[in-house]
Amino acid sequence: MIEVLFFGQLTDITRISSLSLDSFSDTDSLVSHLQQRFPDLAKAKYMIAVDNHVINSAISLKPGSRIAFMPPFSGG
Amino acid sequence: MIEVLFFGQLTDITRISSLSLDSFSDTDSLVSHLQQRFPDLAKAKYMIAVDNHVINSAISLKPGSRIAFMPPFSGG
Amino acid sequence: METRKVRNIFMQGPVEPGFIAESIAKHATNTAIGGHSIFLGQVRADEVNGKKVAAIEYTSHTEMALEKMHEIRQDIFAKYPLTCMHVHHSLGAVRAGEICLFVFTSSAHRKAAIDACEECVERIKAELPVWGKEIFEGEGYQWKVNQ
Amino acid sequence: METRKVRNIFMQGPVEPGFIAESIAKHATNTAIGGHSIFLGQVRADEVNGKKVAAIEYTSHTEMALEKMHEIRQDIFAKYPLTCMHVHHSLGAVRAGEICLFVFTSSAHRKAAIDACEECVERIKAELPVWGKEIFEGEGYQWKVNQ
Repeated sequence: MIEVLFFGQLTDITRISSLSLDSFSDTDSLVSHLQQRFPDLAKAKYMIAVDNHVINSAISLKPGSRIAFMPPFSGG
Repeated sequence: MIEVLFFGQLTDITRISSLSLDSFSDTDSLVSHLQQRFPDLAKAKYMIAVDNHVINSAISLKPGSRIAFMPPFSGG
Repeated sequence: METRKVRNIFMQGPVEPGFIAESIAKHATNTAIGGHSIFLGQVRADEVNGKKVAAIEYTSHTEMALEKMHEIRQDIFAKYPLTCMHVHHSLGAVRAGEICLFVFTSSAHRKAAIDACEECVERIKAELPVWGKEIFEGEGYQWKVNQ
Repeated sequence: METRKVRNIFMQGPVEPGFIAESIAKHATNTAIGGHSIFLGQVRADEVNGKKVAAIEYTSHTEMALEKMHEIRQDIFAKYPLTCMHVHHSLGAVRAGEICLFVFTSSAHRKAAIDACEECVERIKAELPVWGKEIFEGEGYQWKVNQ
């Protein structure tokens, strides 16, 4: 199992803030799956963090990974 | 009459913080007078302000002028 | 002097002025400090298409934000001769006029505290996974965008 | 919004944290403000030839200082889009660990408040006719020198 988290305006698309899914081999296959389930995600601007680290290209996933989908930050 | 004010470490030399004097024609003649009265003033570092404005060269004095002798500022 | 462990920066609701005063007062015992620099973020009642922002509701990826804040803290302590640095960020609703961010740096001489405070604020806004939802008076909302 | 008359910046003794909190709290009604920048000067217990500074006693050429501060205020308001700016400087004795200077700027967006606050502090230190006498524990003193 992996844990998927959605933040900020992405929750307007997903209507949920977290999701438990069976493992995916890598982030690309996870993104494909999520875009089928939430089509508007394809148009959204976001970064992906795996286990609290932002990734710049696809990486492989392990069971237990936490994958966060994060729109541009707007704290402060 | 003119009013002469001393500030900061200059008061260690003059032992007074203000002084009323008969009018002097200009700041140079006032300074000469004060250096006779307080010899250590000649060695001290200071600026002169006449009626709240710092002067860069000698200016003439009018009765009622307030002349401030001010060592380097150290506020804050 | 300064422990470098991961610490919580988040608090529910606004940062109250009394909390800021207490934080300042605590530094009176550290007589090596010569200057403090403080930044406070306050929620603006911006108008958007005739609707007025009544509050911002903050959420965060908390665990990641705290790790990132720890990294920022270490970088800033490595760069500036600070005595201490404190950061508090609101979560949940903060109404217009209330304070949502409190950054507080101290040093022997003012320059370090001033520069570190500004750098810390910039990095917080750019790097912490925190989101603000601007709630309008009446109804509706929009997601805050940082400049 | 901001009256530009000459105002008093001097207060006897230290700036208390509670005073700072009140000053911050007053700004909650101005919901156009998005950021506050605060600088606090604190008296350091410096050691000089084995003697420790217990307090600084401040004196000023008050009338001239207030005129100069008015000029600084006008310059800074002309240069930065500020909502407001408050300055408080102690006169008389301020003990080590206590606060002797409080500069507080506010603006819609943070940059103006931050830059104006720093510039104001630099100008206060360089241009206001104020002097600090560092009183040592036990006996003796020396005159403060600004960097």
